[in-house]
Amino acid sequence: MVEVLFFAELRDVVGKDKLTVAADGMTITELKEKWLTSYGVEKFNVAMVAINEEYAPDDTLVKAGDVIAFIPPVSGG
Amino acid sequence: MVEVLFFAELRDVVGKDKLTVAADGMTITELKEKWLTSYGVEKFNVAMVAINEEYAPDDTLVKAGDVIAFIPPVSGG
Amino acid sequence: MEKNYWITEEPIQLQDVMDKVVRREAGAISTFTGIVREFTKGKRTLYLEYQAYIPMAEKKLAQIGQEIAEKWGNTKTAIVHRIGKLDISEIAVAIAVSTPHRKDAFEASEYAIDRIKEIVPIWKKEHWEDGTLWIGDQQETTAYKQGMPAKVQMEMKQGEKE
Amino acid sequence: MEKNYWITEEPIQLQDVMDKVVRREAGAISTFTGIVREFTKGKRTLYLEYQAYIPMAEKKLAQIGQEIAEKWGNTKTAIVHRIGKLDISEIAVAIAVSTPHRKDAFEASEYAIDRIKEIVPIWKKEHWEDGTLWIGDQQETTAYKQGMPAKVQMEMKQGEKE
Repeated sequence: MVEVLFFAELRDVVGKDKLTVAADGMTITELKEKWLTSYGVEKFNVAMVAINEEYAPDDTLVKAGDVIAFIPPVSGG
Repeated sequence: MVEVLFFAELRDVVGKDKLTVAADGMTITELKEKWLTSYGVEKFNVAMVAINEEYAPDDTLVKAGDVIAFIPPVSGG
Repeated sequence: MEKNYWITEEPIQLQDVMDKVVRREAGAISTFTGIVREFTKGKRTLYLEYQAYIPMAEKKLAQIGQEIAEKWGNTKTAIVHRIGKLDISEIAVAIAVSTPHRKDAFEASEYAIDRIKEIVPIWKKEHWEDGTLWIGDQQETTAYKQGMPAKVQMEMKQGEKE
Repeated sequence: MEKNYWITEEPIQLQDVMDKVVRREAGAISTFTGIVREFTKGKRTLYLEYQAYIPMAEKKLAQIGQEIAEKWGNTKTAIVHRIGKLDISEIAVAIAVSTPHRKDAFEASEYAIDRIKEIVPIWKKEHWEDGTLWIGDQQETTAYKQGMPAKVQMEMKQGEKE
């Protein structure tokens, strides 16, 4: 199982700040297709992904215990 | 009579922070020649002059009551 | 350990950030403070709400400090970003960089705020009289279509070489 | 009247300078702080002594604020310079500029410190282990041979046209 975190607009879209899903061995792309399409793909596709607090490309394989964060375009400062 | 102010190195050279001298109607250049040559001209020639707190060229005529300041190269900040 | 990069829910005091970078080799300190502006493009902001992915945001702030140290040498940097509800004129972010000479201090603190807007997972929600909106950085829209901003992609390629 | 440009013999608090430029239209504040550095070109400073032609220095600081307002528009500036004896890491000068957007704030505060070093009648005396020296701005040596610095000459010519 992996933990998936949502922030800002994505948190509003999903309606919660995290989900725990079965995605061990999947790529980020596969995780999105399996678990997140019901929330609308567009907003997830413009988001970055961080695995364990580091940016990672969509073809990265996730493993059990990973923390996956979807990071919409940032607007700090 | 005009008041002549000295700062920084010039104050050390002259040994006081001001002089009152008779220079009404003189240019700054004439004032320097008449009253300040004994302190060495070089250091006065690299200084700016301010009359009544505004920078002024050496050919400005001074009038009674003016405050003349010799301003060595500044080093604030 | 002294913490020079942090996210807080409390009001920010510029002095606290500055104090972290004072040192005997420094002759110049440049700070940047981002405060909540009332009007943006003619639209009136009532207040802002900031959210952060806190542990990652603090890591990324520290990374920016590290980048500055590598680019300019002999620097000391501190950065704090506030989250939660912020009223007009409250401080959202404060940066301080100390260097021996002033030119580097200005360049480095400007670099810091530019990088914050690129890579640090913090989001701003505008609260206007007629609605709310989570703001995304418009400059990065194109790059985001490819999955992540160009600046981060470059960085990841560099990281692969290390 | 609020005094935004002043010379002081007391320790400077950056917060005091910053507070003077906070306003609802501002989204960015850049500050510059000059502090006493221990080593300059390998030589150890014990402490510095600053002297000012106070009334003229305050006028010239205000003039710099006016120049900034003309060049960048919608700015608010405050500048304080300390005189007397200053120990290592004490603040000699602090500048704050607020603007709607950050680019202007950085440019304007850098402009302010550059101008201070050109036109404000303040002098620094170095106290080293083996002696003392009143410091002149080396960059301006050539221009000073003609009676006043090039930057001031230009300004006076502009003044004549007004």
